[in-house]
Amino acid sequence: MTEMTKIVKTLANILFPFTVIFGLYIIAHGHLTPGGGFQGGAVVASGCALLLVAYGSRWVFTRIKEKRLAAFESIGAIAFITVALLGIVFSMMFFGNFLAGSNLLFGTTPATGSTLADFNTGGVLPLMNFAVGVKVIAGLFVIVLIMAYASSAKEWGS
Amino acid sequence: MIEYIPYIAVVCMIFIGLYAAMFRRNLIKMVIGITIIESGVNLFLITLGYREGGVAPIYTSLPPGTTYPEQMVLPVPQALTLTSIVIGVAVLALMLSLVMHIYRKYGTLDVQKIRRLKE
Amino acid sequence: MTFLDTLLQQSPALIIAIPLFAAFLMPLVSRVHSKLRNIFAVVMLSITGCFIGLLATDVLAHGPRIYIFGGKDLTLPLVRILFEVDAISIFMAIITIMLAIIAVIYSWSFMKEQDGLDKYYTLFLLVVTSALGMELTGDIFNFFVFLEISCIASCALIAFWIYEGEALEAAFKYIVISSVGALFVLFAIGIFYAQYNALNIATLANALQYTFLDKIALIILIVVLGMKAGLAPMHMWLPDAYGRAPPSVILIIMSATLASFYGVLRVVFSLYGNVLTTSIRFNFPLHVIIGWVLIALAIVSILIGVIMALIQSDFMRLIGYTAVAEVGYMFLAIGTTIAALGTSYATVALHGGILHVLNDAIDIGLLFLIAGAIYYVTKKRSLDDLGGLARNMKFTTVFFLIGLLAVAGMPPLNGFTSKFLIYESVFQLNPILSIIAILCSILILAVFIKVLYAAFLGPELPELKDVKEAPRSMLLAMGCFAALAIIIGLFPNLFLDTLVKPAADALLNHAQYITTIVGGI
Amino acid sequence: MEKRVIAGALALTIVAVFFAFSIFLLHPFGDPGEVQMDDHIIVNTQNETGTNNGVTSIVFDYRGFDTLGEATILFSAVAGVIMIFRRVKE
Repeated sequence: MTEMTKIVKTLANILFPFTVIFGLYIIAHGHLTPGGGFQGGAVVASGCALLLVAYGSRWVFTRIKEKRLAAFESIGAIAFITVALLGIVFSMMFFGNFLAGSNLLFGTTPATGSTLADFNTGGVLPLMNFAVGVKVIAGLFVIVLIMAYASSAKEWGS
Repeated sequence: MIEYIPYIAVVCMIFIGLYAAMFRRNLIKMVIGITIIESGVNLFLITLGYREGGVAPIYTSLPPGTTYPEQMVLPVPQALTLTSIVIGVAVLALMLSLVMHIYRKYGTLDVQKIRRLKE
Repeated sequence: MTFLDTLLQQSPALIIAIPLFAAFLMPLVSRVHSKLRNIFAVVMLSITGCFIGLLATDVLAHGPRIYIFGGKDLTLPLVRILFEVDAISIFMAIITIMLAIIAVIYSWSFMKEQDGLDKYYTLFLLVVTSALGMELTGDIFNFFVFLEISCIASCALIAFWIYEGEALEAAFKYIVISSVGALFVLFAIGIFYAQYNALNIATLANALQYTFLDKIALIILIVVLGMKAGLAPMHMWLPDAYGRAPPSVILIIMSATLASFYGVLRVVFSLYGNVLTTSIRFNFPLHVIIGWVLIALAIVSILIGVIMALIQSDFMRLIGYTAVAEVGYMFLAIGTTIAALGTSYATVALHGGILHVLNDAIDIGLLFLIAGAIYYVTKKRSLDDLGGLARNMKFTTVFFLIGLLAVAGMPPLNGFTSKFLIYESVFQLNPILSIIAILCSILILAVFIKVLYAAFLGPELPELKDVKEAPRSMLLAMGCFAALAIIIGLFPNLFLDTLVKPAADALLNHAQYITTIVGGI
Repeated sequence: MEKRVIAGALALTIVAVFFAFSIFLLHPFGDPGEVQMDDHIIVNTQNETGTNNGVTSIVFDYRGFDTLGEATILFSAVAGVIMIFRRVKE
């Protein structure tokens, strides 16, 4: 993918931080409002795809390698399964929600019925949301990046 | 009849998609067909979970006067659809990368022309 | 509670979690050192195998075991995912882990010169996880998720040799067929959910009313899972994929295929177990119709597999068609069991069919490994370009003889026992079917004797003069299969009594499967 | 080619007729029939999982294992795409 004009680049520069912040908000508030790790991750990855469209895949490829992104994705997946495995350690069950109602991190139980948003609830759910968010950002971005790079590169593969 | 219209849409989408996946000769169109089938199935799942006049099953700033569970839509189909959408993205990515490779290899997207694996 | 009890209690979750964790860790591990990933894969799969063994001893002794994800007690309504492990699940899990360990040993030298190996091992572990998940799960949506994992990961593995256009084509065919099939499975799950508001297999089986919608769901599930298992007339993807994938990949795709076969068993015997004897129309009970449909499809796939194998010249593709025929034998046994439900020979047929799953994995796996070894040393696929290999590849020739006799059902090897049980029981249902099955088995023998003459005997070709014996790890993998074939052939009762009969009882006793969950509250 | 098209069209038509009949047997839109599982989740989500969002509580807690599978699917797709686009030495 070749790079585009200065107008597109400037607009992408302005829009990119907003997209990322909005995506991170969706990830962080996954246990309170509609959204979650997958949706927020997709939003952030679409912001990265915006950069890819504006600046061209070669420009992005010189700054971040797909190996590093794949490692990030692995780390996200490992974090997710580790939180699930910690359930075995603390509450003797895989995917046990050992933080809910414990009054520790994210441990508050919300009042029944309609409540205001309390960020400090949800047990392990916010942790899993973060892990999945990292994973989805890296995963979707690496897919888009590799496809864009492969369709632009002259001599690629065979 | 009117309350079955979403299901009719589901069946129509599934069959448009099946038609495209079976009879179209272009690989990209086959991929689009599969995506349409997937959208149809997702619509089916979402349709199953709707309750007349229901709100989303989220307690944050619930509209006042909502009685639950009677006025909340069913949450399980939404979770299933979420899973199904991500699966669709993954399948789509893999299929498109295969199509790109096939195009590099054969220089065409026509199913009839790339068939090397005959009986 | 001792430590062993704790491990046992957690083992259904750990059987899935350990290979999954290893798969996630694999990209990081292979950045450390390239040799490490082989050892890592073998060690992780062996640990999984230990847990499966631990679980197997308990399940075979004390009956089904359940594991609830994220919850301690069974509460109604069942909102959480749970695993229900009974004898048939653990039997299939043992086959899967056996195939996986042997395949990873084989790929040690087979894959040494390839690149992209970190992704290869990642996807390898993911296919193993998905097959294990399909076999252990007790939740129908979870089954769908694992079906999709196996579909995506095996598609990517089929395309491993990306510089061959045919491999890409086989992979594309596979992913189109299996993703459309999986979407229809999701549609069937939607139908179940709409009617009974449950996703647990035992709960659904308990509540099943057998309405028109349930009939459609049954048709969809049998068609799709039969297709994934390689049953004719939807078998087209199987020879393509088996003919073009690396042989070590074929072994684990075969384990995913067998997991789909297990899915058919689970759907027919457990999910529809309560209504299986219900009369549907004109006094034809459901089991007679399903049974005869499965028998007809099985006969078609046996015939197609054998006849197409006769005219192939590509070695791996030939074995692929034989694999279709072997799948046909399994479905023939299952069809006989269902059609003649309640008679004494139905149980015999089920024993034969379940033992044949193990034998099919061993025999076809051994033949694929031999074909891979020949490809590794000669870089040739077609039988026309081979000849006189027996001079230089003595061990491989001996293993090929064992595989030949085993797959054709000759005594004293393993294929004989299961095929004999199948012939015996099918004969009591309908003698003609049994005669067709025996004749096709003889034709398989003829096919492989042709291969023996074409590839191993005959004059030595000048360009194959200095081929060497296959590397040691490949010989070790082939030796494992050959030893298993001989052991099962010599002591079939050992396996029949300890593994196969409990598995058959678990399938036939569908009330136990349901009451373990629904009645135990 | 012609035979294949005709056979496919026939199969498609048969399946379409089956589906068209079957959808009218489902419960109508907006009125789900049995709801005991979903109602249990809606009522207990705040106590059991400590979250306000019913859908997230299913995705990550009640059916968290499915989500692990889903993450695995994305992971395997990424691994597959990277593997397919790798540079091959020939």
